[in-house]
Amino acid sequence: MEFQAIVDRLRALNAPGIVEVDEPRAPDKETKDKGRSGRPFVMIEPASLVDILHLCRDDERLQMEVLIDITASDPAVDDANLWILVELLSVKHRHRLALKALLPKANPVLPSATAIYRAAQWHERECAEMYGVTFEGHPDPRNILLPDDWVGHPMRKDYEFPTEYHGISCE
Amino acid sequence: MTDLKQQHTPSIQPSSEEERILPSGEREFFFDVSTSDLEINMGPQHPATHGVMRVLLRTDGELVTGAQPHLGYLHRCAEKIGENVEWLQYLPYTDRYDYLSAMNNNLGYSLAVESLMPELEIPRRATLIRTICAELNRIASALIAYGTYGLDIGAFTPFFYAFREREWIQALFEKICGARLTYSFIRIGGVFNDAPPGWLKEVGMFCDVFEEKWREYYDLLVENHLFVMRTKDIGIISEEMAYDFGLTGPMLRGSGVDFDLRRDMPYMDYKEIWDAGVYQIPLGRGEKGTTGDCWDRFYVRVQEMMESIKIVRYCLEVIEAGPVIGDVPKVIKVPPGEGYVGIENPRGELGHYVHSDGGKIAVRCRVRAPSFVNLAVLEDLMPGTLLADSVAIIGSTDIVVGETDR
Amino acid sequence: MSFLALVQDTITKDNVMGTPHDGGNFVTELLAKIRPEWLPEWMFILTAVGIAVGFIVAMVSVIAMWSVWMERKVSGHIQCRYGPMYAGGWHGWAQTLADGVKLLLKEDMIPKGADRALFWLAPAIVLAGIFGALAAMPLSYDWYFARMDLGVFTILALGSTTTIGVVMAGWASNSKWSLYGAMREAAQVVAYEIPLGVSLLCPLMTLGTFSLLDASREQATLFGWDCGMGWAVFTNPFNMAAFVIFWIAALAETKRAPFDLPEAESELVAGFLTEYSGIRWSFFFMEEYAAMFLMSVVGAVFFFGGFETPLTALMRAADLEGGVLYNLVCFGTLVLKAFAGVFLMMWLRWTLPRVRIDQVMTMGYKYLTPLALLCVLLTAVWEYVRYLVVG
Amino acid sequence: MGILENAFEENVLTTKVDWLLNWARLNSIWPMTFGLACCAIEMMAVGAAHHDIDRFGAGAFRATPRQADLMIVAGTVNFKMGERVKRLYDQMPSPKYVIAMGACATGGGPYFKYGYTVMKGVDRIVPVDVYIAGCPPRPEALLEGLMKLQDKIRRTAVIRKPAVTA
Repeated sequence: MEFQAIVDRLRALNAPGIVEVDEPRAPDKETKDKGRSGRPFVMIEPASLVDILHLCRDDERLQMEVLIDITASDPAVDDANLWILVELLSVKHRHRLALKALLPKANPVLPSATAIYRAAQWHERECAEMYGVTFEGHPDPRNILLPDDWVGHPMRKDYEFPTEYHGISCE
Repeated sequence: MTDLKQQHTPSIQPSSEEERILPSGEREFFFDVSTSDLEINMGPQHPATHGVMRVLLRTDGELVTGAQPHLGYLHRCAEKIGENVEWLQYLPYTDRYDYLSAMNNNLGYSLAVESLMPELEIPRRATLIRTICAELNRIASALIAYGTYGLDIGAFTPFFYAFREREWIQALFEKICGARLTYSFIRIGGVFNDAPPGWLKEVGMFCDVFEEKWREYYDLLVENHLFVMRTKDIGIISEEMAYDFGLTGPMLRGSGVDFDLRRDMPYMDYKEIWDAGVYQIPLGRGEKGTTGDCWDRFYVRVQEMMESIKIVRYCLEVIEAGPVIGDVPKVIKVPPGEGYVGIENPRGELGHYVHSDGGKIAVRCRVRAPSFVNLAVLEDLMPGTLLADSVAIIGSTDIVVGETDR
Repeated sequence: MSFLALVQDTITKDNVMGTPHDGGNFVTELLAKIRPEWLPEWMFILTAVGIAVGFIVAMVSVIAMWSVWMERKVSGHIQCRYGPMYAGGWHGWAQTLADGVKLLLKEDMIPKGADRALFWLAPAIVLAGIFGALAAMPLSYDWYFARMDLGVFTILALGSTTTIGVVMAGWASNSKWSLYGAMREAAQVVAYEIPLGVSLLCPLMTLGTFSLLDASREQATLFGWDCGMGWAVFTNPFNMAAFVIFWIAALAETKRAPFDLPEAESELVAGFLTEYSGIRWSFFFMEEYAAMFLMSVVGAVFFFGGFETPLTALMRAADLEGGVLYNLVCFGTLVLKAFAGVFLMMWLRWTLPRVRIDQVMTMGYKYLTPLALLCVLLTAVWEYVRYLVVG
Repeated sequence: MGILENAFEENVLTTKVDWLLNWARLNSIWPMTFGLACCAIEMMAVGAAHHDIDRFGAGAFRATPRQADLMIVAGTVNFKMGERVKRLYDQMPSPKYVIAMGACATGGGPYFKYGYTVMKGVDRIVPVDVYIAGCPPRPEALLEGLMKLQDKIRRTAVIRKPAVTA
């Protein structure tokens, strides 16, 4: 299915929490809009992420069996939100879907998708340690790449690089 | 799998009754014996972990009752660096996360960035050289997988044979880009330079020789009776399990799922090559045991070498002279936007999510690494196998630790 | 001499273990010729024993050094490379010497949690076992340390004691990998002792002797013609099958691939040797190569004619029997045959993948043991028929 | 070597003994099977058919540190791995040698600036004998590093007193 058909299908299924569809647009010189290239996203509410994933997996026309990726992005230091990016793939129907959710940095809490896709487990662990997102209901919320006693969330834009670790200088 | 210690169960359950009398009249005694499982650390320095992964095993004698992979011993902050260096400067870092298939990483990153630059046109010769390099690199990577899997099983010699042909591939790459392992050859907009004179001919020669040698590999290890005995019916991944864990690439195809990004979501000229009927997608069919066992995954990888050779041959036939890089400025400014491109890496879907705000530096450069995802399945596969099998299972996932940790 | 005759023979004799033949250790005989008058008896015996032991130790070292170099060269050439090339000049002939001197100089390391006494004792036991077993090996018809009528039992019994050392090493190291290696070794040896011993019964029945010297001499005649080619594998077809079983069991006994589970580099790091370093480790290594050699000797003596080739038969015909040259030829024949066996072991090691522990057990108990028993039965029938026909 | 080490004046006998001991050591440098990252692939290539480090007697890759003489730090060391590297080094029996292979092990390499978990050179935790440049170094470079190490061993005084330098 094409992207538009997937969105239509989601709307037809009354998927909760769809905010808007973020599609590429050509640059417009009059409004000084630089445009946006790349691929389209479905913007959703972070709280309804799990419900939408459920729908996407179980609906037979969508049938997104594979969770490709869950990650976050910190667009800027002064931005109030983190972006949560989810990438889904349907092996059977050969189509993809990208979801995006804005998560306030003040309270970065998200329900965990591990019950739907086991693949989410490690992605969420990585996302949690790198961005400080708390995944509620995650069965094993430990650091995965960083040492257990690491301080800070390195992928945040305001992260300050450490000067020493266990007595070993970092400079 | 939360805490290994909490899940401990004694292997002989103490009974409340001291003895009981069987119908036959014999008396059966129960002893209050409780044994504790052995917790053993495989890695980070262990020959079977292909680098510096660590697996915490819980074992009852030879039987593995629990496994917990620990990562991060090679975390090199690639994504953070992506947000700090210029678009082109990041290219050498892509070489280094999956160091066995650097060409494919270059390709994935370049395609992702190019997807944000709609005006950029890639010359056909560049596309074909990209395809040749990516496929040759796929062979080189599969050769390492072949050789090291032999090592894991205990056969040393196939490793050396695999490296013999790999050296030739590396020599070919050295001729075209000057590096043996980390190429930075496939650039945004095309490839760095044209193939030197005679290079394409030598690639053709390599294909001829390799086809012959491949037969040798196949007989030496794939069909070896002891090897089949060791790998069949071990580490079975069912189709549902593969979906659930998000497996891609040979891991998914080993479970019998007919899905290859090159054919099903074609990028570059793979659609044209598929339509020409050049290559097939090898699948695990449970020839020796059950569909989705270690042998099937290994078989898929070995067969893919041959398919890559076919693709290279096709590209050599249709390639013609022309420019090899599009109109790209020295300092690349990427139009604002977000793109995601997933390509078929030797280990699965290598995805690059790039986010540009129109500047010289990326806002976010996410790498969706196939090894990272494929590794998670170990937790489910390893319990209930023997210690030697668990080594075979780790080997059959064909991980590159640089990629799991990035 | 048939097997039945042997049994009768041993029953009627007073002393089974005694030596019915004259003569003892060739070192003693040699020394007796140059013994000064004033030397007391006890001192003479001590000297003789000392020289004999020194000889065995030197032999083990030379065998191990040669085998290790050979292994590296063989593996190299199998894997399209050269192996050691520079140490000592010609094709790295001194490579093992360098390794040995280096290992001698390495830091002597005993891990903190190890059982020091056992850790120290294990290599000694392993070496003692293999030295004892090698003492039962004759060098030629007239050169031997002890003339044993039950030589093959001595070799098998003493050779198996090395397992105790291995298990001890694994336990004492206080490392989990070592413990795994030791347990695997124990299980494997117990499983393969049986087919090893039983398969050896086939040539023993054909030849009718337990003595290595007699077994070798017995194989000189083919259809009553002393041509040096009456090897056990030629006179009885079931001996060939028995040899295959013997060889598989011998590989398992000596921990060689595809049965190198106790070491299993890719699974157990280095198995029971994980915590051993330097000279102690090299003792285990020496034991492994000496055991390979010993197993090949047993195989060569009981299946492939021992000292016998047409050359030795020719020398006998030329009435050179008993001379130094004759003994040298016998010795060379045996060593060549044994190293052919060692080469076969290396070839197998660098070709085959390792088997899994349950497959090892299955093969040992379910296939090799019954097959070996069947071989014994068939050999016995064959021998009986031959006895009826030939007499 | 214990009490014999560096205990003797220089004379013909001690020089010859030292020559023998050093000859043995330099011809039998057994590396540890210890691959970290990209450089490990080149290290494997050195062991494989085309380059064959076994020619120099250094082909016996030992999986356990107890039997190894040489640790080739082949790749990036980060803090999580760093303590393991230190422990492995401590487990090796002396005399032991370390080769820092490639830019990462030498000084952080391309990860120097933004690699927050990357240790900027393995010499911050273990003493390094030979540094090899390259990212990754070619197999020939590793072989040259091995020869440099052999040169270093050749100059070592084992039972002699070391030469006093002004």
